Amino acid sequence: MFAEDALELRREQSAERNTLSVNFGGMCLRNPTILASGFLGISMDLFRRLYKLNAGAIVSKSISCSPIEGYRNPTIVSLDYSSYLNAVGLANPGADAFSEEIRENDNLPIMVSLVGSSEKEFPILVKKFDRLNIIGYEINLSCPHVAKMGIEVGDDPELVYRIVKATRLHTTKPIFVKVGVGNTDVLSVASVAKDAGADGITAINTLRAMAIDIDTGIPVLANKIGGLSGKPIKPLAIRCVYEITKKVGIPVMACGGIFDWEDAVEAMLAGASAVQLGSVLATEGLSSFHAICTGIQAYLKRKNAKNVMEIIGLAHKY
Amino acid sequence: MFAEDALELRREQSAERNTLSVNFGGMCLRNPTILASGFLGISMDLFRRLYKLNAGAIVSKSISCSPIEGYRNPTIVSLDYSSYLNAVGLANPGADAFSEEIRENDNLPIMVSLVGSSEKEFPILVKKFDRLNIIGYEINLSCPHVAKMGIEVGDDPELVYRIVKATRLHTTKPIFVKVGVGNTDVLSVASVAKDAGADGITAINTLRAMAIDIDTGIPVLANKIGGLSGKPIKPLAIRCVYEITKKVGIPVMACGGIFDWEDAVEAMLAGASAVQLGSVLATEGLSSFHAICTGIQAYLKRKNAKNVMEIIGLAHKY
Amino acid sequence: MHTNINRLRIVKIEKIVEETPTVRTFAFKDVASSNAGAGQFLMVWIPQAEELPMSVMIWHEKFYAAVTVRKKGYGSTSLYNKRVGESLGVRGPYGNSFEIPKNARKVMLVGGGTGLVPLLRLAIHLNSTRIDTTLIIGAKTHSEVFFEKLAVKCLEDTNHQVVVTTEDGSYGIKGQTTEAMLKLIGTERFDTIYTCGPEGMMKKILDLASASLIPVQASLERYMKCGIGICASCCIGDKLVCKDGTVFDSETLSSLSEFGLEYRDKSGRKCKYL
Amino acid sequence: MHTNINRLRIVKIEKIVEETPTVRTFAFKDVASSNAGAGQFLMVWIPQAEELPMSVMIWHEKFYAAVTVRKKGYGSTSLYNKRVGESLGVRGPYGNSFEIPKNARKVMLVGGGTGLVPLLRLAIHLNSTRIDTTLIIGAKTHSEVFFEKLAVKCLEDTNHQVVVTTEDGSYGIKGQTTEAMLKLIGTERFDTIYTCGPEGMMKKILDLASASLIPVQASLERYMKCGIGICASCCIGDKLVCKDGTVFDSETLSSLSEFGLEYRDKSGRKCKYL
Ligand SMILES: Cc1cc2nc3c(=O)[nH]c(=O)nc-3n(C[C@H](O)[C@H](O)[C@H](O)COP(=O)(O)OP(=O)(O)OC[C@H]3O[C@@H](n4cnc5c(N)ncnc54)[C@H](O)[C@@H]3O)c2cc1C
Ligand SMILES: Cc1cc2nc3c(=O)[nH]c(=O)nc-3n(C[C@H](O)[C@H](O)[C@H](O)COP(=O)(O)OP(=O)(O)OC[C@H]3O[C@@H](n4cnc5c(N)ncnc54)[C@H](O)[C@@H]3O)c2cc1C
Ligand SMILES: Cc1cc2nc3c(=O)[nH]c(=O)nc-3n(C[C@H](O)[C@H](O)[C@H](O)COP(=O)(O)O)c2cc1C
Ligand SMILES: Cc1cc2nc3c(=O)[nH]c(=O)nc-3n(C[C@H](O)[C@H](O)[C@H](O)COP(=O)(O)O)c2cc1C
Ligand code: FES
Ligand code: FES
Repeated sequence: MFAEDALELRREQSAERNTLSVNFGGMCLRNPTILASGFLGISMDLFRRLYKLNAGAIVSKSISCSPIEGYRNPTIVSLDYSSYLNAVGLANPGADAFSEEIRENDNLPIMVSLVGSSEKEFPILVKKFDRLNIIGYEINLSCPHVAKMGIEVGDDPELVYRIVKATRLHTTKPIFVKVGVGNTDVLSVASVAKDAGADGITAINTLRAMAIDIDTGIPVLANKIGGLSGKPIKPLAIRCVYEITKKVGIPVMACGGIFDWEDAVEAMLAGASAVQLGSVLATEGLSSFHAICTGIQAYLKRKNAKNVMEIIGLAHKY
Repeated sequence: MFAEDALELRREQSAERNTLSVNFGGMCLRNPTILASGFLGISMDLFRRLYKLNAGAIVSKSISCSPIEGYRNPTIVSLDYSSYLNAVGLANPGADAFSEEIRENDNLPIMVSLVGSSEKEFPILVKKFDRLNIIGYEINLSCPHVAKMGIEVGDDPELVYRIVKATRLHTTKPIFVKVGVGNTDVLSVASVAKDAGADGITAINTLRAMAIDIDTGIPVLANKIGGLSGKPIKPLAIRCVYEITKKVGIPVMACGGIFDWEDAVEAMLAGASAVQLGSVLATEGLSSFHAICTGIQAYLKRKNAKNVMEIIGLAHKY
Repeated sequence: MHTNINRLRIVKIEKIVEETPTVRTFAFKDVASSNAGAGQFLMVWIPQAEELPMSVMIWHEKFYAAVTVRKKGYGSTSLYNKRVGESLGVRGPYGNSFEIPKNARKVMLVGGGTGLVPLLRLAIHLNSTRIDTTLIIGAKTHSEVFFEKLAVKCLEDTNHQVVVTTEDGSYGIKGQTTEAMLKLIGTERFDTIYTCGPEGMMKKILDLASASLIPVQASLERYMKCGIGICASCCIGDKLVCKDGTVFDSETLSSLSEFGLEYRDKSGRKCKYL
Repeated sequence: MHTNINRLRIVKIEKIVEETPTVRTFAFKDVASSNAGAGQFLMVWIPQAEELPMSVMIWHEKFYAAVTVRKKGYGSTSLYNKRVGESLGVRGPYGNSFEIPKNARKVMLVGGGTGLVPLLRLAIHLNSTRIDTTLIIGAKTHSEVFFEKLAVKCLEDTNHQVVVTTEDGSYGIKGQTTEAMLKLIGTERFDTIYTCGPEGMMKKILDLASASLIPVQASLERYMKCGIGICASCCIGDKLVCKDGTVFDSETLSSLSEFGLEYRDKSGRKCKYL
């Protein structure tokens, strides 16, 4: 390759990077495709692989103060239409092991997802991670299948306020709060989180759901009830993103059923600053980040947009 | 046909009828497949056609005191995977016109779905219908896209109590309360409804959701936000049926994504006394009632069950 | 992959034809629509305005279809005002189609206004099967007559006759379509009469044709929301116009006591036709 | 319709074979499983008890497959105690398979215990392609040796040699599989060595074979939840055993610093092999 070609190529690549780069809630990402929490989120080696494959950022598995073994298998059940029911029970290596895992991170844009059952645990967690090279936190207030953690917390706006506030006091890094559709109004949880100092919202988590095997009559998940993810929940995620960005006015990462560039664009038109990819990885594999970036880029070109941020929230005008 | 054959056939038919007949919440139905509210629910002529096609019972469109024109089109949008987003805005002919419509009903098992915004309206509605030949009421507390009606009502357990209580005082016919997954705990709404004297619960209604056309950036429904129905919501319906029947202990009609006999059996194993069919009618047409009945019957035969009620709630043992 | 005709397809308006001062035809590329049967309709989304059922109009380019709209209220006027290059959403085509009986040798088509749209699509089928065709086009006055030349072109390969009636006599035969029809069935034998237009006219045609034992197929209109047979807003008797229709035969029409008399409004209440 | 291998399929246990006092094989009809590649596994649901990854065992009847389980903890014992007529759920088969290099003329298979399961499926392929095959079966003691006769039968159409080693010398050659292997590769040329069994053994095989420049393919085990590449519970380095594996080649194995040394427990923490 001639020197000029190499230069040209580099120019093109950096143009691409500029087209897709996003800037929201105190974070600056090379592109808006982010690994959702709970997917491959425990191994630094895997994070490196995902980053090479174009992930704009990575959210870790939700980490608790102590390690959690999680529920007995089956913990993950495939349903039709690229959807999954899971009750892993927040299995995670715990804050000590995970901070060890990512200790040597230098340049990967990692967000650590935090989970706990009271406002006391979050400052403890933040202390383990705040001096590491991470770009922010996601607080998981919406795991639908572990009592006293996740959704039962997210359903109590006062507790949400205290948790976010307590976390805010111990870090200057961006804090995103992950909300779910369940028993409380997502809008009120989002605005409480905003008031407490959150920089953004992730919407949505899985929804409490169930599947029973009709041959044996037995609920398939060992935990019986789990969380539904994948294609079916996209219209709910789009609605939450739209309502939160429009009515609460806070940056939102869309999560839930984002499977292709069309979904990603729909979420961003609804108001999302970025999209998280989860279940799609089971169906389409790790190349999804790249495929979605390429698709968004072509869309932007057709629409004569210079940067993807131009399309964020366009649907609000209607 | 010889006389004996005819007799035999009749015996078989009545055996079939006995196999599928269900008895719950003060209602006795020839089979557990019921037309869900909002589907074809305004015309006596259509009710007759549906009954001939094997519907076990029919729930009317939700009827309000005055007629409602509903929202501008598009009011119903098809999404992938046999799912639909609707915001018809509770369009209905009103109590006067609808009581006129069903005035001459003699033997069709019709339930009237009632919708209103305060506890004062329900007694008024009941007075219009209670002397007609209907088998009961369904109170729609969960329409996700009309402010001050439906879900905003269902999200307020105190108001739910007052509405059910007020209705209870004015009728001895069975009252079912239709709940949705949204901003309040379905379990608490169900148990409040039970306390107020409801005979059963219908679970679930559509879920607040949205779709945006990425070509134009415009939300497709005229009302922007609507309710998601169809296949994607089945795992949520199964979970609600299971939890309500197990924890609240009240008869439940399953509604949401029931498309085939397997879905119907799954719902009944979860605890449902009957299943309501809605979106399936768009995909499979009016023959769904018959097809599902036939499928359930074959299942019961394989499982050596004499009557479908034997399988209700079997999954609770696990 | 098999396309799901229920999913909205965004199409670009490529050509617009002025048919009369209040009627325009909008052409767009859409394979599914181009294959529609005569009598089938699309649900046409006019972004930010309305969604309306529209019969699928023929178009001479391959893979293309069109809709012909008369400017009336908010929805139809929003559509009417669209320009070349703007987008519409379409889903469908929905509903059944006119049927051509096996032994048909001579048929009559009676329509007026945008009711001609399904009849033109039918004309093309009749043309290719060389069935003698008489088309009666009705209008109030000369300026409202359209599709006459196009109709002749659609029928060029078969024996045909295109008759225009105007109520004020400003063009063609003075009077209503039913008068012209009555005259024709008095002298010639027609195997079937196809009609689409104002329901009062179709009802009259059914009555007249039944008296002469000529079977009728009529394409009906009703208020429509879903187009897919779930909302019942389009119901007439125990039939759904969007799914069991739009085309019904004499027998069904005779059994529908509402036909020509009553329809349901947006709320579902029965109303009388004026 | 294309079956989605991720959806649970309920199968009935039709035959049970006692392999040793602690190992049983369960046969069932399932077309997708019967077509599994050598090295692929099923996620096997034992209702009300567990779901476990299990290599797909061969079975002589068409459209049938099997799993061979060693009774160990709660999950495997629940499976071990199942009777004929009872149901299991299966999904998959998942993962990649052993590859037979184009020019391979002579290969070695080394396994022990249930690690023989994928090797037997491989043996059938080798048999049909007439590749010289040496199989080393390792066990602690005579009573734990199984699949020997079956292995011979699987290889009957090709040049083959089945060697059994027991650590206590109660049957076959005394010692470990790696000792027998070392002897053989000292005297004959093998194109590839395939292995499945305890990770310490496989690591030793990799080291010995690498010293002799013989490529190795090893089928690994890790704790598994999803089987479909999303939960990372099966990760080793930047690889997912359920999706990138279960079979890895020498080059990949050498790059995985955890191989033979570390695994992750249910919570995801790294632990050392004893
Ligand atoms: C199967 C079918 C095919 C049709 N084909 C054509 C066609 O090819 N060309 C054409 O110009 N018109 C056609 N129409 C009529 C068209 O759908 C509209 O009714 C008409 O354009 C008036 O719309 P509007 O919004 O301006 O009405 P408004 O002035 O806003 O309302 C007047 C009346 O229009 C009717 N209308 C409004 N919305 C609908 C709706 N969603 N469904 C049915 N009727 C409605 C109602 O009767 C209403 O009372 C067809 C209707 C049907 C049912
Ligand atoms: C790809 C693959 C193929 C396998 N094939 C076979 C086979 O053909 N025959 C056979 O007997 N065993 C096989 N195993 C091992 C099997 O899955 C179980 O690990 C073993 O049966 C012990 O199960 P248990 O529940 O009794 O374990 P326990 O005694 O409850 O736990 C002991 C250990 O078993 C392992 N284990 C438990 N659950 C799982 C799980 N979900 N995934 C992986 N390991 C687990 C863990 O290391 C655990 O620490 C295979 C494993 C893998 C990953
Ligand atoms: C197996 C599995 C594990 C998950 N674990 C977590 C978790 O630890 N923390 C969290 O916030 N969300 C978790 N989620 C939820 C996802 O992050 C995401 O919100 C959800 O799957 C919806 O996105 P999707 O439809 O793209 O999968 C998990 C989901 C799955 C399927
Ligand atoms: C077009 C449409 C109209 C509906 N109207 C009503 C209604 O009036 N009252 C009501 O209780 N539910 C209404 N529903 C909700 C359905 O009764 C049902 O709860 C929902 O569609 C889920 O069931 P399904 O997945 O089988 O469609 C409506 C649903 C649709 C799609
Ligand atoms: S338009 Fe909805 S049923 Fe016909
Ligand atoms: S078992 Fe989940 S990624 Fe391999």
